[in-house]
Amino acid sequence: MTMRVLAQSRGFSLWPESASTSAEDVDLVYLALLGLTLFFVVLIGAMALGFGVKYRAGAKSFRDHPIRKTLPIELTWIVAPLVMTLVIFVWGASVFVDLGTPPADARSIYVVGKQWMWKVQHPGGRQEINELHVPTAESIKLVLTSQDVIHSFYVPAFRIKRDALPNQYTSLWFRATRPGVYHLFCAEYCGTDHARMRGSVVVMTPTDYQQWLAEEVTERRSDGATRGRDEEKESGPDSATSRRIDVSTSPSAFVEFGCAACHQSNTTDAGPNLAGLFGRTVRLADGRVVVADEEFLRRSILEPNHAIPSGYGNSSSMPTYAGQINDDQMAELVEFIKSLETNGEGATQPDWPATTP
Amino acid sequence: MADTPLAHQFDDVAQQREAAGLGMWTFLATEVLFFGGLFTVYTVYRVKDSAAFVEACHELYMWLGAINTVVLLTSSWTMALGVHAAQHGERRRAVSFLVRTAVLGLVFLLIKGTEYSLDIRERLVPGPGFRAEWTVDPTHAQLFFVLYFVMTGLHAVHMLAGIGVVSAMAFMVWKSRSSTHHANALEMAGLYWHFVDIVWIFLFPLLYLVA
Amino acid sequence: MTEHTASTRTYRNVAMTLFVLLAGTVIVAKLQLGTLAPVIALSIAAAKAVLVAMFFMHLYYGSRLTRVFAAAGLFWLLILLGLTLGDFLSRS
Amino acid sequence: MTTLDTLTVAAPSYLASRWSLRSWLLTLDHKRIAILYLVSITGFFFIGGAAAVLMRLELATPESDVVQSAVYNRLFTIHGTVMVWFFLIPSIPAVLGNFLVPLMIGARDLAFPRLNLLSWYLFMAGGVLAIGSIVAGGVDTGWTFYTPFSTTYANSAVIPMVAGIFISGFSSILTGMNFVVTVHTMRAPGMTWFRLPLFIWAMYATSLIFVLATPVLAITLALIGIERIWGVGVFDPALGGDPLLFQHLFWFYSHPAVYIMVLPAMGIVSELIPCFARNPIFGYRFIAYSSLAIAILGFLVWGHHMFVAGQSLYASMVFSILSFLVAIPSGVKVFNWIVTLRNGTIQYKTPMLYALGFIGLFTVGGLTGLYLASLAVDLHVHDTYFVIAHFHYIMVGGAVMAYLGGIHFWWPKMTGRMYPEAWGVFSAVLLFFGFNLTFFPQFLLGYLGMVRRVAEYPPEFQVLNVLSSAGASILGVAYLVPLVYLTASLIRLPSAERNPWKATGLEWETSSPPTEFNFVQAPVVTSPPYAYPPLGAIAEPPATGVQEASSG
Repeated sequence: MTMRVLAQSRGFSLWPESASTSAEDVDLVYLALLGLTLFFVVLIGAMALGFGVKYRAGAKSFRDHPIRKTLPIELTWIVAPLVMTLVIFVWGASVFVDLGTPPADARSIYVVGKQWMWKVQHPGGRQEINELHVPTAESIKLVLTSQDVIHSFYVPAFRIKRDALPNQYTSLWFRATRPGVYHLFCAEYCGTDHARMRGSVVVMTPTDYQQWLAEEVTERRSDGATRGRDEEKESGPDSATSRRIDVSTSPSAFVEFGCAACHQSNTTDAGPNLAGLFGRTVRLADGRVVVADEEFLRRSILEPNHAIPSGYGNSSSMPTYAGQINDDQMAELVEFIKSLETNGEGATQPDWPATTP
Repeated sequence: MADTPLAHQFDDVAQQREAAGLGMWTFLATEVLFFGGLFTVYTVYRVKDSAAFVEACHELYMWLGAINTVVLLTSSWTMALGVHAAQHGERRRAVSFLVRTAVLGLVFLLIKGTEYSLDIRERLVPGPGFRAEWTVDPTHAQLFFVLYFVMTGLHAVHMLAGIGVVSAMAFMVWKSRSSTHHANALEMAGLYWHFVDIVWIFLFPLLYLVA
Repeated sequence: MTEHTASTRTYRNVAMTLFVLLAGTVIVAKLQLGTLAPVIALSIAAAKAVLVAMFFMHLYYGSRLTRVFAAAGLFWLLILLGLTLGDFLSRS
Repeated sequence: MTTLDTLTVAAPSYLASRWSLRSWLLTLDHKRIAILYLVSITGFFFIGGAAAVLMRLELATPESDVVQSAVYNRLFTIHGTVMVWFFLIPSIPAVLGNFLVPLMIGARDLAFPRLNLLSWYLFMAGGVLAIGSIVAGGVDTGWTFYTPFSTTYANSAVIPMVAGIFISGFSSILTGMNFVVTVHTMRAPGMTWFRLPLFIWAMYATSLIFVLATPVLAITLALIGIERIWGVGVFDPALGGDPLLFQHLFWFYSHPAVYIMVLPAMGIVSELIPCFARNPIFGYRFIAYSSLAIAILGFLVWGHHMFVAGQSLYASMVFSILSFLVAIPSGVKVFNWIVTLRNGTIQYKTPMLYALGFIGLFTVGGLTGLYLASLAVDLHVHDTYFVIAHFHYIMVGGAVMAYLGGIHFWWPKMTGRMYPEAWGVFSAVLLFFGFNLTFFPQFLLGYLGMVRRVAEYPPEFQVLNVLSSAGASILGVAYLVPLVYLTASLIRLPSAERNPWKATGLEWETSSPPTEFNFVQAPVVTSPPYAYPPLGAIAEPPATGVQEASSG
């Protein structure tokens, strides 16, 4: 339905719409490159045309211009383009680093690609298919994965793209600036209906977005949603208040898989305390030092042995959850662990030894 | 080596010999990158999934690998002596060393075959029948064995080709009137044989000694 | 025409050194040196490979061009291995 | 005919020496093998071209109406695989390289004629398997064979296609080996490295890539086969593998492969420009060294295909800066070619038009490569039509233009016949316009966000797509015209002189077409290449015989 609206609202154009802060950054680098291109095309074209006409066979031109020394000329057209390209490199790289580093306060949304659709899971469990609703003026971090082959999440109006890989989390972030409905494409060829793996990103004003959220919640409640209401209330973006892991407020997956048995802050040291883990740099038993990001949490759930915290022996007593947990539950668990802030006890427990105090 | 036949495109024997040598080394460079792709795959997974690889490596018969290394190193020695003999006109000696080289190559394959059959018996062949009991992680243990079989298998194919070439050379040197007639070709065959030996020199520690 | 001038005695010495190195690598493996073990094992392998290439394959007596060709394959392998591994090691 | 000297009258040309089919299929003559390649890659070119025509037809409308997605996906896979491995990669090296390398350096043949013939048979065996996979239902993976799609999910004839490319890879390796060794060991007396024609430098650099990159592709494709046949994991993440590792290995070959296509093209242009400008080439050593620089730097940039694929940020930075650097030696070549025109006496013959067309289109193609090297912009244009446009400017605007220029330039030498000049000029101009109309709109489409490999697209992209399809129909005609008149020239047109362009270079010192062993008398070189006399000397051929060439 939105696709049709989208199709009608767009006419012929030579410049893509821009609807995010990243779009402006990328466009600037693009324009600089366009300027560089024009400069060289005009320079080379003018030289070729000038020489081509002047020295054409039959033209009575003076052809005995002295041959200048080669080396200075060669060095000119080696060094000058080199400097220009290096400037562009540094610029492009700095924009790329910005676009690769989500702000700490970014709202996380989980996106799963599968042949041939995008499944979106908002914090709190709300789901969409081939649509993504986001508010303006808020940093949104998309955590991507795939159920089958490689897909690529691409929103031209935001000038961003990231591959969604099976068995791995990747991420991208953006900050939408203009309300509207924008194309969402799969950019990585993924099989028969790759061309139809299209959707739309709906950017709304914060007020509209709040309204939309409310609608969704009402709909879900009237549908008789299976998940507890506490969780919806609790796991919103502002809900990350200091607290212990309380089974009554944790998502169903946390209960279903029995995580609490070992990972509750007040139990024995069977497993490390998860509070405040996310985003920290932790030291592992084999001496490696890693940042506990979404991918780290995901992999630790599926392959507990790949990273054992220092102080917990050499092999994990935790079983693998590979094959038992689906992408939705995984997103739920990861989001839940992220929402746990340090609860005071973490400081005294050497569970996840930080590298820096 | 005045009696080396000269192909029409060359001016003299020296040029032909230089071309053959360079050609062989170019070929070996491509072989380095052919195996190099596999070494890269192995190294990346070794670094990523080290615990599983260490556990899987313990299942290999290190002593069989070590014995096989001795066999191959010896065969390289006899090959070098065979080439040396041919270049110095000692035809019978050359043939005898070539035969020894080929036999050592066969011994290597025999030991390798024995090892494969032990691996099969212990359900270490990747696929549906792969052993399930691993403490670290069966998926990556299986990945180790995929690479083990592909790398040693590709090496074994090269060994087979080498044995064929060395046997053929032995036959030709035996039949020819002058041993130096084939010295150039024999030197090329030797380069190939030693290269296959070098591949094993790296495969042995990578696969058997990663622990 | 000049011949490769390795003598049979050189070959014997090289072969003996190779056997000693092999024994060394097996012993080191049995010592359980942890993270250092692969480094030592591969260094010994590299030493063995150099011996085989230099003497059995006559690189030591060969022209500079031949040595460049022999090194080229290795150099490009290092490019492949280095840049690929660089990616995997620098992932956060 | 009057210029044929007594020496060549004595020996028949390589074409006329024997006539039987057997004498062609078992030939060891590098020139005949070149002709075998010429005929076979022309066939492959039109197979790949037919797929492209159907694709452009389908893309004239936003819906999938001409073909369904499943068919379209097979079409672009055929187009990609056939054009890359069975046309572009062998095109200049295996046809013009095979024909010219021994002639240009003054040798009787390549160092290993048997391997040369074997390489053609391997190429054909690979080609038959690839075509077989199309007959067996086609392949829908794209030419990149990304895992886990190609290993686990694709339900098509991946195995024969991969096997075909694997086998034809060895044909590349053998050709590369042959050229490297030939250039090192078989140069005529006096043919020092810095007297080599720049085409030889380019072929040497190309051969390095053949020899050092192709084996990695071979083993990677073999691993795909193993994974697919036995269902064990190498790259499949579900089985513990990493799909990015596949991409690393694939692009370690496939990015340098782009330079396999464009370096020989640059070599041809370096021959054509001085000849038709009647001027010694400017900056010979810089053009020669830049070929090597491109070949080596070209190996260090493959990661720019993986900026958005999940590669580490640091690796991406390194690959980005190296990708910028590889543009510099290409720029050096372009500037040197342009300055070669200065003081010249330029004749706008067909080969020269192709060469100038190459410079223009390659410049655009090269500069748009910077957009993809730039991390920020690549984030947006990666996997869009911007990429398609960019690499077609390099591979079609660059490599194919130069290939056709070379074919026209050396046609008299290869066949002993002249082509019709008016038709040649017509098709070169038509090609240039058709090409730009086809591919320039795709830059715009790419920046607008149209992704590649889709049979359907949002309707607002239609205008530009229709322009592109219209251009493609012109382009198609522009390819058919030379096919017709070049074939016709074999029967109808007058015989060529030994040196119709009054060009320098040893290949012009022998008869057209050459005798079986190229030179009746071994040439001796005593002067640098491209010794085109300055103004006024155009009426006189710079050299009329082997002996005079060696002294002048």
